[in-house]
Amino acid sequence: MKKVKSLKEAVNLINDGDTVSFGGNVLHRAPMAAVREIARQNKKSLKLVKTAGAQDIDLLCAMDCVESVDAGFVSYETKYGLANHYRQGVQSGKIKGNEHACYTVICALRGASMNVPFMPVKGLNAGDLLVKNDYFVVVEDPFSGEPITLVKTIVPDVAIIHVQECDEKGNAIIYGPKFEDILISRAANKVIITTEQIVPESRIKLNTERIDIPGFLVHSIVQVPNGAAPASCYKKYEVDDKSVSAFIKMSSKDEIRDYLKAYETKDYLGERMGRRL
Amino acid sequence: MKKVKSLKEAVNLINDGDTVSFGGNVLHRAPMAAVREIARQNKKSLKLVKTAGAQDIDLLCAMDCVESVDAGFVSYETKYGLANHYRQGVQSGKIKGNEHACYTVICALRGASMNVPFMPVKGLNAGDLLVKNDYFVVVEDPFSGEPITLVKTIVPDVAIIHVQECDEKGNAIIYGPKFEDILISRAANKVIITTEQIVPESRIKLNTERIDIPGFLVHSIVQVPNGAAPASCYKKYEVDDKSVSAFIKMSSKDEIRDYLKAYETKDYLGERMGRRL
Amino acid sequence: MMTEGYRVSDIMTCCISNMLQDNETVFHGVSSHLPMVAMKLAKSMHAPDLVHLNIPGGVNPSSIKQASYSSAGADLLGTAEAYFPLEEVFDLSMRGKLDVAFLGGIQFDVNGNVNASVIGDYHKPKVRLPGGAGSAVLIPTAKKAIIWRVKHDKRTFVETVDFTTTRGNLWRIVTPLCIFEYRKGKLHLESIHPTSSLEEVKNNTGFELIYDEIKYTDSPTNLELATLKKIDPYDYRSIEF
Amino acid sequence: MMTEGYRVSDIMTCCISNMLQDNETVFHGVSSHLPMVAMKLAKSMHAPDLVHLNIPGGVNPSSIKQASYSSAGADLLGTAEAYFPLEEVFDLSMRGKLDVAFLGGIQFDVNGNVNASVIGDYHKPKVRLPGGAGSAVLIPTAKKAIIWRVKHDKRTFVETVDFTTTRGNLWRIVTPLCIFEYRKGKLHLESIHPTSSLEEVKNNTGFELIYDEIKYTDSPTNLELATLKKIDPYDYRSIEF
Repeated sequence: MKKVKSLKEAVNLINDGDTVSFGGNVLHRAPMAAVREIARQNKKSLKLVKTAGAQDIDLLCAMDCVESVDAGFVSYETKYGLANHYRQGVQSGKIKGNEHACYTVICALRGASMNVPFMPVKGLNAGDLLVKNDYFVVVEDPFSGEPITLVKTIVPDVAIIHVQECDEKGNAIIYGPKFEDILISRAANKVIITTEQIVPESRIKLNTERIDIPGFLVHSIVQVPNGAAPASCYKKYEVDDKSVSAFIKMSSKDEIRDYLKAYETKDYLGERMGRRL
Repeated sequence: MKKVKSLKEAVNLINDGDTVSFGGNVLHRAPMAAVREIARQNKKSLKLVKTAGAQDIDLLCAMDCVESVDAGFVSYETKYGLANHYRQGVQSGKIKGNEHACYTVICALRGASMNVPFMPVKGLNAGDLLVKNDYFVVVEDPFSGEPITLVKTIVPDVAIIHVQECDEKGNAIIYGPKFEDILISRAANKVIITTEQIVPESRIKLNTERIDIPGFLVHSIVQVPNGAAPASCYKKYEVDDKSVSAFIKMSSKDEIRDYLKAYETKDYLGERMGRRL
Repeated sequence: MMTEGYRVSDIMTCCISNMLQDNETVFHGVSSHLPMVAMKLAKSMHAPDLVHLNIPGGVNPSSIKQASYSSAGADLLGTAEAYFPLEEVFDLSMRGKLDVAFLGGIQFDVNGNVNASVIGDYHKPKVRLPGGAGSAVLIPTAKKAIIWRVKHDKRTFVETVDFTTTRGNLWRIVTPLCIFEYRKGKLHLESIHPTSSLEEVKNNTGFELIYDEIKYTDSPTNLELATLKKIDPYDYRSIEF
Repeated sequence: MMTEGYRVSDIMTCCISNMLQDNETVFHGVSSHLPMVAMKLAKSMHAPDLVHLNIPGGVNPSSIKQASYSSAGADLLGTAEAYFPLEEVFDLSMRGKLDVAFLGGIQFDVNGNVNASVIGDYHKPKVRLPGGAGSAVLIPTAKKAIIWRVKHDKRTFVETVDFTTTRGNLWRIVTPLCIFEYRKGKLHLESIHPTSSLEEVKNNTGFELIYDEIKYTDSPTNLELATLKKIDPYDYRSIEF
């Protein structure tokens, strides 16, 4: 069972209508090469799940790949402003914006990792989110009789996580903040890892205790150097200011298609390189 | 706020009737010095919580410190046989044996770490445990209408965890298997760390990414070299066969009092040593 | 705006710093440079054992100088004392052990309702906002929820919010003009920054101000201003202005 | 007992090994030396990519030679490929992704009820047993639950268990005398070890045996026995006998 695949092959595993969860947080270690490939392959009706997304969600909304977004926060950071494609999609009614508190996304994914239909949540006990969304319900705790909020479990069909290092079995190490990546690797039915570098098993073995995702949980591995760009990747590169700033200004799908096209050489570099040992 | 205390001071924080959870698993990295001190201080009516316990639970049952035990498994390992003091306590009706699947202890502690009154559990759907225990209840999932089991949350008043290294702030590193120790450090109201060695902050700083329990979660720190003995402590010492075998044969409280007495010099060594820098 | 050697961003940072006490666990989210600097200021001044928590999970980063474009990047982890990720910060707050949370919001009304979600109908909004992030669970559970905004106008402080992302249990709202305190279910004007005036606050607030007496926020001290220069040499505290 | 160069512990280990397939995720708990050796045997023979999971959390320990007095100690982590702790093994099983779980038990009846809890009344038992550990959640969720016992007598295989710790979804029970298969709600005698006989099984089983034909368990091959010697030089597989 060969797990190492090309970016095209791996993204091809995603079906229209799938629930997809991305690793990273806002402009940090998001699996942007895979996101771009999803857009190139013109996937449809995806249900995106993430605590806090930025260009990953915005780009797929722009290219009409998205049916719904379950998130606590969708926006670029201070410097870059709002996620306008996402906003317009929701405002026009094309995209369903399912607002969560970031923590309720986490709880919904914990529900998936434990394979239970809901997760109780302490904090969410006031306000309109509770009223307007059918994925929250307040019930009576059968032990105490007190009210408690439940959030409905979300099971991602696919999780895509970008890491710095991974061996051919899928044993993956994330350097720096892990965000919710470990959780989504346990919540999803299928885990796709994109990695800066495929390293020899012998090298990963030196850091056994630091493995964040054991290989047997991983379905597919893609080598994509700079696979998080223009988001940052700790110890590898910073946010690509020029690319994000340029994207922010784009309003037409044609402009964005050119933007995606311009990334092709970079995004497909890993498979041409083969394994770098 | 000085966190470093003597073993006596730290154990003195435990009140009669408290719910107490121990780190480690069966004969591995159990906080045995603290357990012995609990027995010496003659604590009463403790409610013990652990997935799989051995001498820790057995000793406190022998010394009449225990009101109830919530556990999935209480026994020594193959070589040493059964936990006879625990068994006799339950059989005589002195101690309430609340049997869990190990996982339902984990779920009950996850409930505490999230401060929710219960945790849904997938697997527990058949058998008498469900019927005979009031901490399990089957309800209807409000989203699907299907039945789902809930386990009632257990909030330890105190968690006692033995580690290999900890600094004066409480930043603690566990080498080898962590068992449920990280979870109980998040579930309990008060965390007491016993440590083989208090190391300088500068040394812990070299291993920031390996810290399992950040200091701000820790209430008290006790230096106790060999504090897990006669249980094993990874990279430090193996199970003390002689001590466990001797204990297994003891049936009277007087014999066990002598056994506890004989450990005093060792158990109080850390405070006499002061900080070993 | 500069008065007596300090700017609005300075007084906001300093008054927030003074709200923080030693040993408190304090969390800030993304795009939260001003509170991040305020936390570092408090640690340098009067709260050395304050516990700084953040999204990348760096407990007590020894420096914030590199957290340039973001406050969710890895920079806060690189120099940290331990790793404590966002998931766990939430759990901590649920357990009642998060002392202070810094949160945002787009609209606030006198009754302490917070909107970070939408303008217009929730399901087909006129404006879809970024979302409340952690607010809806942190405001009800943190011991003290501090909102900071760099905008103080009638579109922000409104009679009634369009949507209630969360409500209640606010502690303070700090704006460029003043500090509100949430008490007995209402926002009270606690103090006006010396850089502003009662009139300016009134003219820029969409609800009737509630106050017993007019008080003014303490001006930053020279020591605070000097410390700010040291810990925040690139002036991240002004990034949102 | 020795027949043609192998012992009962050998045939139990080998027949369990042959139940395991390549790429399966397989878990054993504490005091589980025999299944641990069987897993290592399967990995050495026909299932190199079997995933070995255990309580200390060592994924695929490269050696089991040091796991002497325990199978929950750290030895299984020291040479492992990754760390995957018990908590997560349970979650994995809940998600339907644990292929095989090895579990114990004290009493079994023909209907597939398992008792690891008590003899007598649950609340005031005549005998308090160690407890079912993970059985009550793993037997219902693992794809294949294998019970192994080194005792086969009428106190173990009973008409009706005293207490049902869990039931159903068993796959195989391996004893020193035979293998039972759980099928259509009943334990069926699948095969008798060549070291035993139908009569011996009958005389030591407290319920009426169900079987279509009498089959015998395959004897260990020479290669299996040689491999066992290599991977388990200290004969941990016989520790419970």
